[in-house]
Amino acid sequence: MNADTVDEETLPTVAAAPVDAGRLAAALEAILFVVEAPVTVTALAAAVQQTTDAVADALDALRTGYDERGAGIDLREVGGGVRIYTRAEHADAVEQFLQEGQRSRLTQAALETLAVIAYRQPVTRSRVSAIRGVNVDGVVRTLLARGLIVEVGTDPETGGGLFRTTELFLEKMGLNSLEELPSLAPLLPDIEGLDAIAPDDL
Amino acid sequence: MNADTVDEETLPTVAAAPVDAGRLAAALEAILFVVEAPVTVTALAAAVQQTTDAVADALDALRTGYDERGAGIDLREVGGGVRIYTRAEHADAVEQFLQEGQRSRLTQAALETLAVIAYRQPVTRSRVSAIRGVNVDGVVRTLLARGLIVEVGTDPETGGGLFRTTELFLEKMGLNSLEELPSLAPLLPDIEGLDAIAPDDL
Amino acid sequence: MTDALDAAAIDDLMAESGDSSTDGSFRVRLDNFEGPFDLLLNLISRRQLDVTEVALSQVTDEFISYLAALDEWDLGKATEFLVVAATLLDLKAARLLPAAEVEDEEDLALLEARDLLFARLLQYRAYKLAAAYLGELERTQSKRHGRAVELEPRFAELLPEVLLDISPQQFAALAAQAMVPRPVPVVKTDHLYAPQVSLQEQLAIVRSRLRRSGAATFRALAGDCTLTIEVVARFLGLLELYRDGLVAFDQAAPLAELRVRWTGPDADQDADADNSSNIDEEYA
Repeated sequence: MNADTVDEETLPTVAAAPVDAGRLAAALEAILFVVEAPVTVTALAAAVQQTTDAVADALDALRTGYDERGAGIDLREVGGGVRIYTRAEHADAVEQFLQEGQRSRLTQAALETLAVIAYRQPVTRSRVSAIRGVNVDGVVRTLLARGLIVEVGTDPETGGGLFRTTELFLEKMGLNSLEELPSLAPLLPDIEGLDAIAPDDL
Repeated sequence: MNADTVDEETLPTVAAAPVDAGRLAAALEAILFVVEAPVTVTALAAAVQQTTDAVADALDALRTGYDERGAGIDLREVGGGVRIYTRAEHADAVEQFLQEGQRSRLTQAALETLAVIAYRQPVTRSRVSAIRGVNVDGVVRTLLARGLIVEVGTDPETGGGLFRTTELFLEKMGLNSLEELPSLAPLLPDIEGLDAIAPDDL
Repeated sequence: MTDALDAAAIDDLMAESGDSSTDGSFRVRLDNFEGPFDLLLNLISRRQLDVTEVALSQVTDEFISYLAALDEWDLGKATEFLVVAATLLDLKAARLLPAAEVEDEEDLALLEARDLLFARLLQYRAYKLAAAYLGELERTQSKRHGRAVELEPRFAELLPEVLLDISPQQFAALAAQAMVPRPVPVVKTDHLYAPQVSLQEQLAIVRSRLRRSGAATFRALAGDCTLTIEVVARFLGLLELYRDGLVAFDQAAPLAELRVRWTGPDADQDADADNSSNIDEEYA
């Protein structure tokens, strides 16, 4: 540990000692300030040696505080964790300072393929291709390269690779979990029946 | 974010529309949240199209707010600009979090980027990005932070930084030298042709 | 955001997402379309009509004038269109057929197949709408920026030691995989042409039957097909023969029985069989 981080306070005791709520929120804010991805409440609780309940409460207080003072940042639950983001309304000002290079947006083809994978996961490439009516090899490669999907094992029947969406996908969509995706049911015909059809029936 | 502080008197005071002080502070907070280095008041004023005086006032309000609520972050003047940092008294929580972090294993994206750099070094970030088809800024930063790559000079043509793998990389891979990396030739169809690949097929 | 979207809201989204199907000529739509389903959906939604009301002849006219305006005859696009037109015709025929008159088992099977096609189309549309929703989410989220900044040095030193549990061989494989050129995306329809159905074979079947009998209805020519794709292949085969001037078509009225006459040489001049040897590739 470096010498410049000497603190006058005593370190938190191992057992979850009652801690000043404001101080806990501040410690969490400090951690959330340095992370590059959403962090689970569990990981935060371990770092500050408090219960997950206490951490969840402190995060609520932090979020409420941001909202009440109309801060430039807010706390969002995304991809199964929490992370601080700038508020969308300040995007123009913020983007002038970001040196992220060109932000490439997903194409229509990529979005549609991603949608099928998100709703049918785990799913094979050929299944996605059958639903979309076009070959999806190139698009799947791109989605893999961007870390939005991963291959998770193979289909026991066809031997084809099975694909899932990743946490990064959730984060990019601002979703906390796949359950937050709206139901397709009202839009779909009997989807189970469709599964039974082999692509060559067409 | 050009040069150092500019003499504030000489600035063309663009008749800035009167803006809600809270909203101005929020916009500045959003900007300061994402920047990599201290930002001058002048640059901030240009970004939000306000006078430097208004910006200075808003920054004061922001700093006072952080101090009063004992936030996990604070606003400091450093090197002619301002920047948000974690508050020193919460450094221990941040350290605890980082040390417990599950970050010890590289992600697939980081590994792939490392692989491309290892085989193409010295190579610019944009070249790696073109090969992988995605922005690699975050991943390169991680690899730098983990000491697996270093920046060695700049590309004479593009001016972009050139990256190499480090001794630590060799050590981690159990290799004595880069010559011991397995040849890609049997794995690739035609490695010469690869330079011609379009950055993204989408 | 977690509320289920109702179909109307999604339709709005889809309209906003700049779906080109709502305006413009054939050219516009063809430049954007991705495959048979896409084109079919666009054709139907553009007319905002039930399938039964789509004027197929009108669509065909539009398409032919589009093709005529092209500098070069584009076999790929023509093939796509034929598949779509055949599907559309199938759907339309199925919709027009009064349910009471379906007694023939063959008709019933055909009807089922067509309903499945329609269901597939609806499924395709559902995912397209879901994609529009995801696009909206992505747009919103991309305006929120997380902090992605190098750790302050004192913190960077504290990161746990990184683990590279990968062998040099695996590492090389990873590099190769990352560096292989990504294939240029192309519109493929091979999933529609079941690989076991060879256009050339189907063409040979109709050719030999027509040559033998001199004339036949299309229904008879396709009577023994078990898969829709075989019917499509035979139809394409007939078009191929027509192009070579070997057959002629007679049809009294739209949707009436289609009669095909052999107009080529009678004798066994099989030399021309070679001409079609690459036909599968052409259409694949």
